[in-house]
Amino acid sequence: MADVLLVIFGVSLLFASITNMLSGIVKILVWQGLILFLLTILKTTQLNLWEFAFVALETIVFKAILIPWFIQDTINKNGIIREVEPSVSNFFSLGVMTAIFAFGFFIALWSGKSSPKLYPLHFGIAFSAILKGLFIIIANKKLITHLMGYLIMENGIFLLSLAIGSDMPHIVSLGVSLDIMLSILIAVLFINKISSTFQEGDSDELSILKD
Amino acid sequence: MILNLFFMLVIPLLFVGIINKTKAIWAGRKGPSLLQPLFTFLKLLHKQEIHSLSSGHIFRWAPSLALTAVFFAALFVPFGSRQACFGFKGDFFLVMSLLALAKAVLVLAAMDTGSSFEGMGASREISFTAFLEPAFLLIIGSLAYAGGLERIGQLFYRHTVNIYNEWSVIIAVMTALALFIMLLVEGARVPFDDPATHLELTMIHEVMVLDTSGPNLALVHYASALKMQIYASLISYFLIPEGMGTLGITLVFLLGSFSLAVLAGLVESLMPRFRISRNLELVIIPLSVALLVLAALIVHNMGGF
Amino acid sequence: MICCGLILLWLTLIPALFRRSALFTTMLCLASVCLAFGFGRVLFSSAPQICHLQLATLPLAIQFEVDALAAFFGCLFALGFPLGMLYGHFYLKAHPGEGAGSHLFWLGIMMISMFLVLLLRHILLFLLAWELMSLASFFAILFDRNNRQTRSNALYYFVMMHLGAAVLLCGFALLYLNTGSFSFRNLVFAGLAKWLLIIGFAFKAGFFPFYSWLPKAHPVAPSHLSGLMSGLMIKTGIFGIILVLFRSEWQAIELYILLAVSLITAFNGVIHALTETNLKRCLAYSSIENIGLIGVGLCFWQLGILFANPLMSALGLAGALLHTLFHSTFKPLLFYLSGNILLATHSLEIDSLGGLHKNLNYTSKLFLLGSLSISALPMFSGFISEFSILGAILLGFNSHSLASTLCSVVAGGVFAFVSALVLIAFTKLYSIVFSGEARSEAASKAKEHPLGLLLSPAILALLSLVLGLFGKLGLAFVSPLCITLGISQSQLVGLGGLLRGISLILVLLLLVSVILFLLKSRLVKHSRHSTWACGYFKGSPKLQYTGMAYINPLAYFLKPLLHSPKLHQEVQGYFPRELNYREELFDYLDKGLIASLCRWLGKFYGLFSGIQNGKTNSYITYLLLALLALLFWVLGVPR
Amino acid sequence: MLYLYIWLFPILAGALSWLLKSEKLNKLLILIHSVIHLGFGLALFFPGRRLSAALNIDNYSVWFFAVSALLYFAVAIYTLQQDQRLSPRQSSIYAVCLMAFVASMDGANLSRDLGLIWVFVETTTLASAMLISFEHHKQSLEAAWKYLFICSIGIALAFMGILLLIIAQPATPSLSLDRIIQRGYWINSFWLKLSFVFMLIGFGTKVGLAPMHFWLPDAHSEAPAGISALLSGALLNTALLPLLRMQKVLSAAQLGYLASQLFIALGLASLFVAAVFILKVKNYKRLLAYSSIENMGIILIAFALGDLAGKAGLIHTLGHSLIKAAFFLSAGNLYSLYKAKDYNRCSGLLSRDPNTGWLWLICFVFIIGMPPSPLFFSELYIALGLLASGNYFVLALWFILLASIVYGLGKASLEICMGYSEEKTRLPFSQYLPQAMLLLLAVAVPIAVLLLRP
Repeated sequence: MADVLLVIFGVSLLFASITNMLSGIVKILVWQGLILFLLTILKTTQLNLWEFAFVALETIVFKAILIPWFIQDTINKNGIIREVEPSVSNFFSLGVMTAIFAFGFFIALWSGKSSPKLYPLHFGIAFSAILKGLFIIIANKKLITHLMGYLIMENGIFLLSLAIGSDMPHIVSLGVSLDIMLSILIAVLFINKISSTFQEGDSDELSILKD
Repeated sequence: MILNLFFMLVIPLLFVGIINKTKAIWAGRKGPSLLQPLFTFLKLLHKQEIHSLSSGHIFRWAPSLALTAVFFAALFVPFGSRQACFGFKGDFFLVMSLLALAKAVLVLAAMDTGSSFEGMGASREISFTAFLEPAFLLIIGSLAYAGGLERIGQLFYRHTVNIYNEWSVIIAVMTALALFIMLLVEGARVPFDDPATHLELTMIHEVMVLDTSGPNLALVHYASALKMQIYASLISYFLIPEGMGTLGITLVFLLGSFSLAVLAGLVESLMPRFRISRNLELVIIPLSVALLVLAALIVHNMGGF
Repeated sequence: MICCGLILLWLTLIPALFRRSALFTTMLCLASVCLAFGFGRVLFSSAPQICHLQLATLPLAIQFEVDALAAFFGCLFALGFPLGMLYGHFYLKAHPGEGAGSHLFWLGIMMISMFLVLLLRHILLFLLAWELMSLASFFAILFDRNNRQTRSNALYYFVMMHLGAAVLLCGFALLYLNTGSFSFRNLVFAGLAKWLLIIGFAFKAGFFPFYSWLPKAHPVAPSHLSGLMSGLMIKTGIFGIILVLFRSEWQAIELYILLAVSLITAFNGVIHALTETNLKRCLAYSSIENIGLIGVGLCFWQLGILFANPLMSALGLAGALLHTLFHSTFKPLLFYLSGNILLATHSLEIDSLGGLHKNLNYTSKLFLLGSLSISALPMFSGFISEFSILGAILLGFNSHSLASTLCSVVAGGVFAFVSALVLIAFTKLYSIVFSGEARSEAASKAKEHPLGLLLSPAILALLSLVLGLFGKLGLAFVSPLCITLGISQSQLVGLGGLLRGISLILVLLLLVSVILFLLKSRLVKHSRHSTWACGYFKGSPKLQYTGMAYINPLAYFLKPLLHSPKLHQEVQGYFPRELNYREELFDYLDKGLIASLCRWLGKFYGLFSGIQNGKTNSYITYLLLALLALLFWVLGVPR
Repeated sequence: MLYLYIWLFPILAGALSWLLKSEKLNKLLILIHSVIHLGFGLALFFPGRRLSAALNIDNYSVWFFAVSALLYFAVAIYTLQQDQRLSPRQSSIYAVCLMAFVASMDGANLSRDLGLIWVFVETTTLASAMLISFEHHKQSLEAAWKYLFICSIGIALAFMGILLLIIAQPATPSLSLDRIIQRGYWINSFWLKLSFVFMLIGFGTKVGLAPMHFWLPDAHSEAPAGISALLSGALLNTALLPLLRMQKVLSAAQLGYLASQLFIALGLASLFVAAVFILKVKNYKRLLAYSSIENMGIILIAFALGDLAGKAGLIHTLGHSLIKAAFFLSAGNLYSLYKAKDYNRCSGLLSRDPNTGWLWLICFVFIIGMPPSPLFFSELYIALGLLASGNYFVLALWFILLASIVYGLGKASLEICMGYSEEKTRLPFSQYLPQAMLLLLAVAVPIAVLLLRP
């Protein structure tokens, strides 16, 4: 079951590199949030109410609903063009995605020897998600897309943190998720400000400061 | 001592006289008398001086200082007796720089008049020192190389030409040649400079003292003659064999200086003047010769070829 | 005594801050008197005096050691500073500027740090004082704030000093690592440290590849400062070099290298002094040449030890020290007088001056004395020291060792050549600046300065004349140091005898010439007339010989040694309207080597200057690349 | 518990200023906070370290905390009479963010749990992003966005590193440094290496190490003077701290050599980038920012060498923070005098406002490591360390880069200070005092430390 979910997650990453609409990526974010929720449920063996509530909050409410809604809202409000407009062709980004997968799994398999408690598929997917996030940021110009890339990356990290199970102190994970939430809120705030100051939220416009 | 002083006072002007006489005879003229330079000297002493308007204090005292400097330099060089009046180990540098001092003040005096001709002469004259000083030093060095540093008179006197030792002959001839060229340069004679030319542009020493007149001029003439004589006597002492009586030394010295004067006269009448622009290149000859001598000595000392 | 002198010196900073130049100068004089006495006592008792300054619980006990070496240079400074400041006081009065207060302050700091450099034998504190010296002089140079040239040259100087200090730092660090102690009171310097230290000090002293800051810094500094820097500050470099030479073992080959460097320094310095057209830059180059000569003397000191020739080493060391002493009399003299010229004519380009001997009567006489002594003519101070050094060289001519002979051949040849060129350079300098007719409006309108600006030059000139006539005095001053540096008394006595004889002869010479002159001027009546221009009656100042023309015969030989970019336009048509031709002679080291090095460095930096292009994408790309690179590094590189 | 204490005052004061919205009050609150803060810092620092021992705070924490406390105090004084032209609301936001920023920095400094450190470091980013974007124009907005975005990504990577660190440990992993270091020997070296790389990149982004430094010049040049001072004086150190902790962990796992290698590599890279751009840029605040990058590089090299050089690194951190803060505050003066950031447009500072001029010059002299600056001694010791460890090449490179940096900074400083300007201006006293205080401390504190613990 978990493997299937992981694979779906991977597929969502592939889909992210071929979709042409921003809304497509938003959908991907929603899906990933759900997948993460299910995975958490599956992973955690004994489940007390608090943890359940917390995880649910973190994944369903937050990752799958709140943020995508925010983003969609920003897109609508600031009249950002709905195409992704990547600076590289889909084909190319697909190829890169494949390469990333290969690299991720290579690392995962290589490392699999050294740490038994790590499940190569899981790690590989997580790692590729992180790299994919970075790649989306690199390959796109829109700030909103940068933000989405960052979110995908965060999802990957979350996936990885699932991989090591519940070894994290709760206070830390609480702080972590709060921080991420805040950072995304502030980022959205900034995007609004920027798109009100600049014509459109395009990173090429934000290159006044340079040497 | 007395002898030295006497010769120092008498010979230099006679030396010039001989040169002129030789030239005249060679040219088939009767020529002025040998003492003509002396007469000129005395005549100039009676004349009044004319100072250039733009000249200043240097111009007034330069000639006397120059003469004194050359004179004191001469005191370190034996004239006819075995010993010089003064002398100490390594006194040659004092002699060298006294001559340099004389030259320097004359040059400054020349520049003091602000005349372009004299500037030209001064610049040419002073440029010679750049190559003559090292040459002189290296000659001294090569002499010192044989047997340690000594007072300048001794250095030359000590070296005896041994006909049967090719080394000493080579060294003697080459060093003598170097010194003779230096004599010609310092004395401002042909082929480096022609005191008798009629065009200022081609003169060196004469044009430098263009504005000097009267007693000053006399002093300058005497100083340059004395300078020449210094080299002459050095060369002649170079040829004096060791262990000779004082009288012999005196005779050989007189003979040597006079024959050098004749030689200079012959050179003047046989050779043309060099082009001014080439002059400096030829002034390097003594330097190279001196180096050769030194090289020869070292090679000889290291056991020949 | 010394401590109270230093404390007084610290106190001088207070009036400096309130721009009380006069008070500053007087206090400085007091302090210098104290210091001079203190140092003098140590020098002539020739017993090193050590005063500890144990601060509370500070781990490092500050320890002043006043050995003969420090005392010698201390005396030099203590004599030089008040004269310099005496001149500086009047100079600043005649040439007021905004930064006077800070200028005085930094001057004070500079002087203090120079004394500290001599006194401190603790690595950290020594370096501290050293850096402080560079820093203070840097700020002191920046007196004339509005001049761009001043800024850039001062900065150049600062960076050079920084590099030198860095090398010095490395040397001392190695020393510390070898010995494990921070105090270098009686260490033997060895190995790489030795060389690094020599190089570090060579930066300050201005030896061959590192001298390029002098001709930049001195012209822009106010004249009293350039006098102090060139006369005294670069001597700290000599101080360090003597220290290193004395404290370390030297192979023959190393000494040959040092000798070669010194000779190149001297030669390079003099040919630029010869061709330079800016008065102060010319003087700066001549300082380089003098430093080279001092280096030669020091080399022969060591070579004498190497060849077991005590007389040679004695003459070499004595000559070097004497030259140090003399140079710090006549070089400041010349710089101060050039300051007078600058104040009078607002120009230092010699070809725009001339005929100043009429208006600047005393200045011209003093300058003449200075240039005669710097060109080592008898009766003037330079002669004595060069005589001694040349004696050392001549002693090398002995048939026993080929090595020493070759050293002497090369050294002697170059030495004589250099001294001849110095003569030419300074006859040129004097005669172009002072003799003849004024070449410019300003030069003809020049006015002689009040006594204040002539006082300390006069003292210095007198000093150099006296020292030149009576060489024994100078020798008496340096001999204690020579003895502490391992020269036997007897050798010095021999030299002393010689010098006495020489001074006798020279005094005689002076008397005779004066008498002759007086007789002549009594008996002979003279009239004045315009210069004989060979029948050409429209003589004009433009017709005079210029500096370039004066050295033209030699320039023909020196061209290959100089970087001389020509600029002239071709003649067009049969009747060309105008034709201009410009030729400048530059320093290969400066314009050639260093400039191009900087250019290369700049180009190399330029390759990377595009990375900050303002695009977030590329930033993230760099981040990702760095991540991957480090990943491969840690996974790839074995221990 | 400690964190509650730290956050207590900011929260209350924040609430207060948010309610009252008066500029005077805000400034007062900030001042009070800074004083309390400084008091706490001194209490930690002074005698016998009883307090710090009780709170289980190690020397690094105390040192860095004290530095940030000093800086905060200076900045608080500086902002007292500075007119920031803010609406009451804005000034309240400013106060709240500033206090939150400082408090989170303290958290990161004092904590000994990597997780918490991460959380606090992330918080500093958020708080300071608001502060940077304060002067509402395009540049400041852009700078803030870049800062926020790049740093968030970096921090995310750092979190990845933390996860990897957990993976690396055997059963019952933990994030408290003491535990990790205790069991250092059993840590899996492969994962440890990976996690170290991720943390180095992650926190390194925040430290401003090349090639992750790109946000730094923008942020520092666009923020108001006080904030720039805090950013480069305190924040960079705060971000540096976890790296130092990780170095300890690595050396506990016999991987110290790796940490040194990477530190030296990144340090040299930072030095190089700094040299390149210091010679290029004309904006004096960016110049200062690059010089911070350079100093961070030096500090990193120092810590890479360890022992004596490591101590020198601490001195260097202190010295750099104080001097650079003073420098940025003086730059603030300069900006308020000339209203220009290009140094060719502002010259004759010495004649226009001598105090600022001399402050500037002294800062310049100190920052390039001339005596009596502490940096002189630290650099001396670092050179010693490099020689001792035989890194001659690194040393030579370092000196060459340093020389060009000195040239660049000197050129700018002379351009600014020299020259003539006919109008004379005076600024309120409280805009000279902090710099002077900081510079004095920069000289005094190392000597004091030397005196106390030779």
